[in-house]
Amino acid sequence: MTAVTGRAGRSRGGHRAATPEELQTVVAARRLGRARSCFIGVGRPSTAAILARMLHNPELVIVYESGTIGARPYRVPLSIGDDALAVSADAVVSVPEMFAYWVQGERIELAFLGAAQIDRYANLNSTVIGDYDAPRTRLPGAGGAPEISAGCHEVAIIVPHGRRTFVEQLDFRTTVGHGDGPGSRKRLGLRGAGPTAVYTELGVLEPDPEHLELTLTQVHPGVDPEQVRAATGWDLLVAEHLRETVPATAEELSALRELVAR
Amino acid sequence: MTAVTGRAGRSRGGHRAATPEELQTVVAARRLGRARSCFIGVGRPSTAAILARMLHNPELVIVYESGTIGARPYRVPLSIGDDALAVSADAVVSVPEMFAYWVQGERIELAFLGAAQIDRYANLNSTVIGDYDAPRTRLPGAGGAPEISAGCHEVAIIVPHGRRTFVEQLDFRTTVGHGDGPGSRKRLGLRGAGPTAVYTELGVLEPDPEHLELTLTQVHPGVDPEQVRAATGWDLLVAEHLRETVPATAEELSALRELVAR
Amino acid sequence: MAEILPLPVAVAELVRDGDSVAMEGFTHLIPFAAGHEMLRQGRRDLELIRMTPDLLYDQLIGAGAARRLVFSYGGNPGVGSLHRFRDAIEHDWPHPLEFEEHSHAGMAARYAAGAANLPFGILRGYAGTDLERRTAVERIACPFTGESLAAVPALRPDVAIIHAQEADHHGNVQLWGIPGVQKEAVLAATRSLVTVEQIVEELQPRPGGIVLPGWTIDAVAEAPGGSLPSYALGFTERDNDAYREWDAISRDRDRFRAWLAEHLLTTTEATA
Amino acid sequence: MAEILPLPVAVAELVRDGDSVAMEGFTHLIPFAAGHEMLRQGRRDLELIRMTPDLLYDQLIGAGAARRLVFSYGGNPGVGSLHRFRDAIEHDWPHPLEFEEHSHAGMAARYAAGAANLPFGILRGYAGTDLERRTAVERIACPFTGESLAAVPALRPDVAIIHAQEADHHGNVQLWGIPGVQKEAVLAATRSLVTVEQIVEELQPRPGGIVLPGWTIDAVAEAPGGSLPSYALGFTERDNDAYREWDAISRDRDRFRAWLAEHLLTTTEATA
Repeated sequence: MTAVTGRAGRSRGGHRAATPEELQTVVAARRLGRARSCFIGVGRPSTAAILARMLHNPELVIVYESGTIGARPYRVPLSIGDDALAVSADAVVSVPEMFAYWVQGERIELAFLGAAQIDRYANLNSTVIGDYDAPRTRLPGAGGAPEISAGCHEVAIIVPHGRRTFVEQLDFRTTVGHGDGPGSRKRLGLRGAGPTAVYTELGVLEPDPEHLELTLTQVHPGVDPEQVRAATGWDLLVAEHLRETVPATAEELSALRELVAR
Repeated sequence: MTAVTGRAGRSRGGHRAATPEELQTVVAARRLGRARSCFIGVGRPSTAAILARMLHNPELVIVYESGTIGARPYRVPLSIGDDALAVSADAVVSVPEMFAYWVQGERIELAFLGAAQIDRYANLNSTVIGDYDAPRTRLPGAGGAPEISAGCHEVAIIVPHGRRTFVEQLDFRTTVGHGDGPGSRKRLGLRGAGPTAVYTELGVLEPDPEHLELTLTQVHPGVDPEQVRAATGWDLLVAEHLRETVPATAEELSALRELVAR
Repeated sequence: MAEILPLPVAVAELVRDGDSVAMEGFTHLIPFAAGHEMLRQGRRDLELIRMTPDLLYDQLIGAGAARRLVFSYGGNPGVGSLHRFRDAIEHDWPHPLEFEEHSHAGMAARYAAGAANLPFGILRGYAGTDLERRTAVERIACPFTGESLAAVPALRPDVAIIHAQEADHHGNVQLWGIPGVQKEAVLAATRSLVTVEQIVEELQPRPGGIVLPGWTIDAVAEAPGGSLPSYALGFTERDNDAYREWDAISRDRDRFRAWLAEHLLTTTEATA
Repeated sequence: MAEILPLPVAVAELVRDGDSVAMEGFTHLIPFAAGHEMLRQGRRDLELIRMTPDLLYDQLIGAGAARRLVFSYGGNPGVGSLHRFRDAIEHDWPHPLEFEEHSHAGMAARYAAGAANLPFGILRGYAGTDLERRTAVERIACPFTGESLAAVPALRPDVAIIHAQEADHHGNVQLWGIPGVQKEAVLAATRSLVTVEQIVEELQPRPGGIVLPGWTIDAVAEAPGGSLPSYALGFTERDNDAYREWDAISRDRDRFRAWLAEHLLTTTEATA
């Protein structure tokens, strides 16, 4: 269980085994191995995207909402507007153009989003914890998320797995995932397919193909599905044929660690 | 009368006197002497604007609908997209931006427009002579004129003076000048002041301050107001205090001729 | 990723009879070579979309390639009429031509709406003109102020064709100088073809440069001088004489026919 | 024509108590120097508009300069919370703060509508979110397809303030690198101030350069390093440590007060 509790063990190769967070990033990077373009914010999505370009998909087009299209960051940027992004990009556009022609224009395949809360239909809250008018914690707000979720072909979500994040009821619906279930996106005029995967430190959740409720479809090595259910604020469904994550390879891990250390 | 019939005489300075068309351009250029910025098409307006920069107003900002802002053409361009315009401009913008941010944005003081027909309220036709569905002469169409007339602070018109042009009834209203008279522009939501002067080879017409009907306020030297009325397809009003155009100076004429010869 | 193709192959693959085709370039960078290739391949029944039809569409209309024309200014800039355009509208020659006309501002808003994947664009425009009764425009009220504005339907052509200065081997395209509405046309269209003056190893960012990533384009074809008699800033100069000469050629059906026959022969040989 | 003024004079002339002020710069070119000058001059009762409030508005909010905030993302990028922003919204400190929040796409459409002199902008957005009930957005139907879209009111700030790399003596301004929404902010505003890294004899056109002619701007002020701790491409580097350190400074009211006192003292001396 060392590999998923965050304490570093030693693998046979002699390097420390992947922490759960590292594995989360590695699994997200694998998903990006088969994307043509991805829209990402800072933090773990950015790390995953750069890792994917290093390992799996050197042609991956990374788009940041700051306006850089086809950026080739060498290190993980602290902000989405770091100068390395502008200098290395194929094209740099204004923010109005980014959202009108590129996001709303449905040109970007996959978006990575994070959030403070997520519900069973992969709707997201990044606005407020508690009451909107008398908040317990005021969060940063929507940013680009609502329209990114509406306009990109698919959405992947990276969040920490815990009951504070995976909630029965969002305090605020900032971004629509699958709304109230089947038919919701269409009724609302949202064009992309919406969230297709949620990557956590414990495994991967995917919307059920029929009723769209998030279902645990994959666990990381050593993770018990009951442990995931306990970390989820609703009665989480578990897929009949639960997959186990292929452990991070030595190549993946050393690339990730090298990247983070840059 | 030589000076206004187009046949070249000799002035005291020894050079040929201004032709009526030259005087029309010179008078328009004088108007541009007190403008900050002007929006112009090709042909005589372009000549007038370049002349104004040479003679009266080196700071005049010339804007072409091709997207060049602050162009400094050295010669009269055949087309509004000639390379000299792009290379010498302060800024070059896309056509959507030109019309959205600059014309509709009401940033340009004076627009110069031409037309095939003009009526007593300075409405313009550049679309069709005859019936729209069975045209006698199909003209080029609207181009930028309708919105230029709506968005620039003022409009000046340069047209040849004759009954084919100055008509009782337009065959097609491409561009609104003063519509049906007082209150029209406001009702239609047109923001600028609309046409404030019409420059011809015979003189200058201006809308009456009260009823807005075009009124002959200025004649070129040697032109009889009755001659202007005869060249106008409606019962043209003549101002009580009719001004006479100050003849083209030697400096104006030589500058114009030098410019045209470039 | 854009495929780099010979121009005849690119036109054959991307442009089909009956398509709506937007060929843009505002005075600068007009894609003549691609249009002439369409002529040579005998495309028919096209909906031709272009703000300023210019000589290029005059030629296509005269040759009978167009079923319908969508435009905002049908003149020979600085010269006068487009005679083939006039002959088609005034005398149904070589056959009747449907058309829809807008103002420049309206066409620009329509392309921008198409590029932005919106069904319509809004502008202060058309109010009080006869154009309003003759074209696709509706009034729309601002939900905040009540002001009445014009709404125009988005343009979503089947194919957009533009000319640019250069592309790299991945089909990334850069154009500079007067940018016109080309970016919007490409992003609004279902398919797109870019002809370029040259293919280079690597694009060097330029002042005023607009880059279209290769993955937004279907095909790139090398066509040096491909915008003549218009021009490509830094590569070719506008052939003003050709614009003036077109007036005489196009005024007369027989002279036009002769031009067409000779021109098609020449270009067919050149590309054979 | 823009007047070239010392920054304190420009701020004194252009920014008044009670104004709506848009200070833009998307991560890049954030006009810190101008904002700090507003702090120093003690502006009050402002409506602060900005997509990403960032440290700059956290400081102004903490100092009590803001009556109202209009924004779309109130975080410290890559670090976490904006604590003064949170303290104002969560605990009314130093006084209650009205606010109106949008999505980035909505704010961008609002600025673009303002620059285009339209009363509203349209986008595919907000549908199904709780934001829709909490902010200025209406549904509008496409008059051609019937599709339902979001309409957002144009932003027309009293003053826009941006930072750019350079200006010439006529006040023509050029910025390059990530352009954000600065052009729109300036064109949407009634008055505008641009601080620049340097004033040069003549602007040299740059790849990615955006030029704002001097006659679209009211004042230009030289402020080298004026966007630090954000950055000006080609002149300064982003001070990531300052962003991280702000987290600790701003977390605590007393530490913030101390920062403010020290900072105002320093800048007052520096500009005296």
